[in-house]
Amino acid sequence: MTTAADGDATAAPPAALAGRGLTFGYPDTAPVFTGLDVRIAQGGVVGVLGPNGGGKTTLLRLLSGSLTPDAGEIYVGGERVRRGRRALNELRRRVQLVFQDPDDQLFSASVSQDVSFGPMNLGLAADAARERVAWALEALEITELAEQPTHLLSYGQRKRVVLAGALAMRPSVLVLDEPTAGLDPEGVESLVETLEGLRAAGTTLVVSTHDVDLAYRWADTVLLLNRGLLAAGEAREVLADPALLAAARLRPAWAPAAGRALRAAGLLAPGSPDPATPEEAARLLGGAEG
Amino acid sequence: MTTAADGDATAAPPAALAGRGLTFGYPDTAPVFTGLDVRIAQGGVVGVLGPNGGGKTTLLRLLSGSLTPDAGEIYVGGERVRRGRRALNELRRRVQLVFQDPDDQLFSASVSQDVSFGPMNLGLAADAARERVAWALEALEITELAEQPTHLLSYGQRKRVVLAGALAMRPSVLVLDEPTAGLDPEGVESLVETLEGLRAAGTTLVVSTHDVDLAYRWADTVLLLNRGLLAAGEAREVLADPALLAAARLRPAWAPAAGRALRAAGLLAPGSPDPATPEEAARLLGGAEG
Amino acid sequence: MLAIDAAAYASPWRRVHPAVKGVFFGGLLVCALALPTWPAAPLVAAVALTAALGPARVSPRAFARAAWGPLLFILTGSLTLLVTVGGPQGAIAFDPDGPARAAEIIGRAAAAVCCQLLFALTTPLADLLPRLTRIGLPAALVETVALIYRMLFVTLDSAHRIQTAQAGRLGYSHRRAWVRSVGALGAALFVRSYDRAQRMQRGLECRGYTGELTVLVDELSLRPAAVSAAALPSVLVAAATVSYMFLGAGL
Amino acid sequence: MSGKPNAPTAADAAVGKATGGGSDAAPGKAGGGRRPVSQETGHGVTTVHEVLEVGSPDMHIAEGYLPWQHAAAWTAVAAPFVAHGVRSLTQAVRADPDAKLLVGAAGAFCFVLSALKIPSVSGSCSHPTGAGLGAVLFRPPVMAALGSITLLFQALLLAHGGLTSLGANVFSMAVVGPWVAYGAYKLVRSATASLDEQTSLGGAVFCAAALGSLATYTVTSVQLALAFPDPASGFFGSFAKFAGIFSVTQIPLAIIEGLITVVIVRLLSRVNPDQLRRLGVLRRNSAAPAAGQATDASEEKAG
Ligand SMILES: Nc1ncnc2c1ncn2[C@@H]1O[C@H](COP(=O)(O)OP(=O)(O)OP(=O)(O)O)[C@@H](O)[C@H]1O
Ligand SMILES: Nc1ncnc2c1ncn2[C@@H]1O[C@H](COP(=O)(O)OP(=O)(O)OP(=O)(O)O)[C@@H](O)[C@H]1O
Ligand SMILES: [Mg+2]
Ligand SMILES: [Mg+2]
Repeated sequence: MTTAADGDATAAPPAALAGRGLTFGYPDTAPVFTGLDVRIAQGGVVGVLGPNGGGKTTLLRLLSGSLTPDAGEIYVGGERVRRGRRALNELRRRVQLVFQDPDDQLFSASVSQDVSFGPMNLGLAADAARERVAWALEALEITELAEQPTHLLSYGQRKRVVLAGALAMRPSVLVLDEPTAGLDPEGVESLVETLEGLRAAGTTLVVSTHDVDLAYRWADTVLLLNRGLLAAGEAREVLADPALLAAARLRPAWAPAAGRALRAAGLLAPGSPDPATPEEAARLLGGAEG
Repeated sequence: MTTAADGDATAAPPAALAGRGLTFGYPDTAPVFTGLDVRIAQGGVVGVLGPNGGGKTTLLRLLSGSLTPDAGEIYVGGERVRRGRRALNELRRRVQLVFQDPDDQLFSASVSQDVSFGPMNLGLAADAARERVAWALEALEITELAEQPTHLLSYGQRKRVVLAGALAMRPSVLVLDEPTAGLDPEGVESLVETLEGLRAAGTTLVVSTHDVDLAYRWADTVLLLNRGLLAAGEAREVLADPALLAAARLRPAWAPAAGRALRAAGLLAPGSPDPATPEEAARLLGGAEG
Repeated sequence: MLAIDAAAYASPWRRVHPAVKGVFFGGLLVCALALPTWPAAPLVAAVALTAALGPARVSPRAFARAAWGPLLFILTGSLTLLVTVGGPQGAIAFDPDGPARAAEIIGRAAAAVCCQLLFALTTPLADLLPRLTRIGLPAALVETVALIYRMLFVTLDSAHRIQTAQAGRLGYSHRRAWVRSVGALGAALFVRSYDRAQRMQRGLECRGYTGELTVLVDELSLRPAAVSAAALPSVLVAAATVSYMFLGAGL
Repeated sequence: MSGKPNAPTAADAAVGKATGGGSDAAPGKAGGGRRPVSQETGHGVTTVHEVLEVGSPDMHIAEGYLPWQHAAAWTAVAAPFVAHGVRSLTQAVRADPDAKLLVGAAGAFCFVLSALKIPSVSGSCSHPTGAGLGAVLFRPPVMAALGSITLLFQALLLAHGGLTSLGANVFSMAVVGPWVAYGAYKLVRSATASLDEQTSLGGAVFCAAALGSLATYTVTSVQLALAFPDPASGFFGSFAKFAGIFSVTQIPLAIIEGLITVVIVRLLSRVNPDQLRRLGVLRRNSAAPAAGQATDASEEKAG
């Protein structure tokens, strides 16, 4: 179990990203976090869950340098991020935040131009930038959209372009705010598959979502927020704990309930994992009934 | 089972809302619908489901008079809507559409002023309009927001204000485009409860959503769209049919799978309904294990 | 989103009729401008600040933050009064009368800024704008202004988010990138504004929009007694100033 | 404040191209281009690049700064322009109810545009006047109305400028600025009619925005000089003083505003050429090359 911000960089491999003692409040409001400790391990998928106004977006923005904490420190790959513009820009380069609404992040005329925005700001030569763009479009499987004007794309396509724009910065951590919101189940599936590809290539993913079932089957660890950290740990442990979920005003995932029912019916071996999807549960049931 | 647009107004009570032979395409694109027939029965909750780009928003806009079909007719309460401004305005009054993005429909900085817009357009006297506003705010449980400025409200609150604005027109049909998108489970629950109150008062609800589980437990009937009508019928029948769902690029709901597993385990009587929520499934399981 | 605006909605004086606040702060403003700066300006500032920090419970921090911008302008602008150019003493020389002149202008402007700010900090525009028809402005104009006020926050919100996204991709890390980013931001905002207008058009049509944005404006009772009471402080300030002048002249 | 802190040169006009997938625009090469240009502002939402720097120094004449006679006189001078603008606005709105929401959107756009931060000399920030872009897109009479509304909101929401000094600010920022910008735009446009559309448009827009911005601040200096003439050298000495303090620091700003406006208009001519044609900014017959490309792409997608 990942403990929240053990901060002990010598014992374990350094966290990909960590926050220690983070305190933050928007002007003229009560602080959202006081003394929050979080630790994002290298190479996994971290789900961030919590109710509306629980601070998911705020935490993601703090971790990616888009908000500056009132107190506390951010660590990237074990190094403390110093104050000042240069260190902040380095943090932003290594930790890329992708917002929920793609329209907030598409501001160029064409897809390839938009994806090149980050690499150009890094000061890359034209050739290197072009290469990055091609690579990022390839990774998101949208190479054929390169010359399209951004405003003619569908919502799902625009989400991918924005992701490509972030990926073109070659971040070590990709922070995604509700990437699956507004996508149909098939769109979610294909996005998750693509993101799995990035994870396999070594990128750490931090993903906020309202979808407990998605977090349950996809995330390795989760952070449960409700204006403060309620829990951090293995997704299958945290999201199966009704008391924790109630505190975060979330509903439990279906998968553990279905898994228990299937085990009770003897259709699933006692030690085996819960079904990931309703289809899988139906398949297990079908074997019994068919 | 509600058949799609039987159009036979003499046999059954007239449909609250119906479309016959609807054909519509956006300029310069292939038509989204050709000859679509739909029928919305009086007094129920109708779920509209389908993949991204499946035409949910388009259908809702056609039915509420916000788009004019290229061919075909709309019927409200059994009467055909004639061409022309006056008939269109009457349709819009009786069928209120609430958009997904509340900022598309909130034009005033004051909540009570905004809600009064519709009643004023109806030509009501100030007192009657004031009464309507108070009643609509009450029904949405946001009376205490009446004097708040719109731009300081949360997303969920703004959604409620728009709903109150639509309700203040006293429509017979309320058409909601993804009303639960972006809300946390508790927010969804409380919105559903509020909408149930409206349904109990006689309003017909047409609700588009990506959430199959929500439609399964809440909607009476569903329309399955994928650039055309795939199916229309009882929610529990249509959404338990894997072939139909696959055609609509949706995933099955969890509830029927869990219900079958519970029945297989003998924890649920054969004829009884599926559990509506994971909590309920867990409770049924808990009885067995505890 | 905007500090002054947010403070106005939280003000305990929010339910006071805008006309009453207008008479109160407007009267003081006229005193500050039209009467001799000494002693009118300090009197005006004292009365306005007492009212604001007392019964109107304006947060001193919010006030100070808002006052900082105009005060900076006033101070830098007044620096020029300390020197004289092209006179007999040479190209640039200290003006012995300068400090007195600068002090007078700073005093007058600071008092005036107090009145303006305190009005803004206690009067939400959502309450003020719809009432502007009462003073004879055309309804079409008032509706448009109120619409701009609402859309401004939506656009501002977009601007915030787009700019945050650009900063995340290092769009403001050096001057050239900055120019490019602000340009892209401006273009994106223009496109979105038009798009928003079209979508709002559709959204409002569903609510019966036919060109008029008529809404029900809450009646706030405007009692003549309240207006007279609001005018009283400025009358007193004026009286005090005039008597001070006469006494000063007499002595 | 260093002597010439990497004042943008004509070479920087290439930023327009830089968005185009990038020929030579490696930013690191731009001399001192990496010099920090923002301040870590300690207030407000604690991001580095807030759109709005609340309380930043600005060029709006503050409440009570002008003697009341001057304030009244400038209000009288500005009134006919504003009345004319408001009349054309309300007429447009009455003729076409759909126009109301467009005007609302345009007004909100003007306000937000003038609240954007742009890099200024000495590492501080300033705001664009928006006069140039507004005049090119919406024409000066409409800008007189929209600009006045923007200034009213700035006074009440941001404490930029005052209510009694509104007339003076309207005259400089919503009347003279847009008219000078529009004149410059028309002049350069007709002088470069033989050049290709993008070059002509870019040059005209740059001159419009830069001169509009400069004119605005020059008028502000004139207004202040008239109010506070120098004891020795009268109006001219005073004008020199105010221009020295305000107008000269505005020259780099005017250039930057010009460059930004070029970027905006170029992007718009690619993303939204139809809108620009409707507004009369792009010539009807000559589609911008990139616009043609966009149209091709859309046809491709539709087909
Ligand atoms: N720009 C802002 N200014 C002031 N308060 C804000 C701002 N953004 C968020 N907040 C407040 O901070 C708290 C945390 O908000 P945040 O957006 O981080 O929540 P969230 O978990 O992302 O919610 P959601 O599920 O709705 O996206 C909320 O109380 C919210 O009202
Ligand atoms: N304004 C428009 N102009 C042109 N085409 C449009 C427009 N709006 C929608 N479409 C197209 O019409 C089809 C149906 O879109 P619609 O928005 O109705 O789908 P939807 O089911 O609501 O999708 P989503 O789940 O993403 O909301 C899509 O192919 C879409 O690209
Ligand atoms: Mg969020
Ligand atoms: Mg839709």
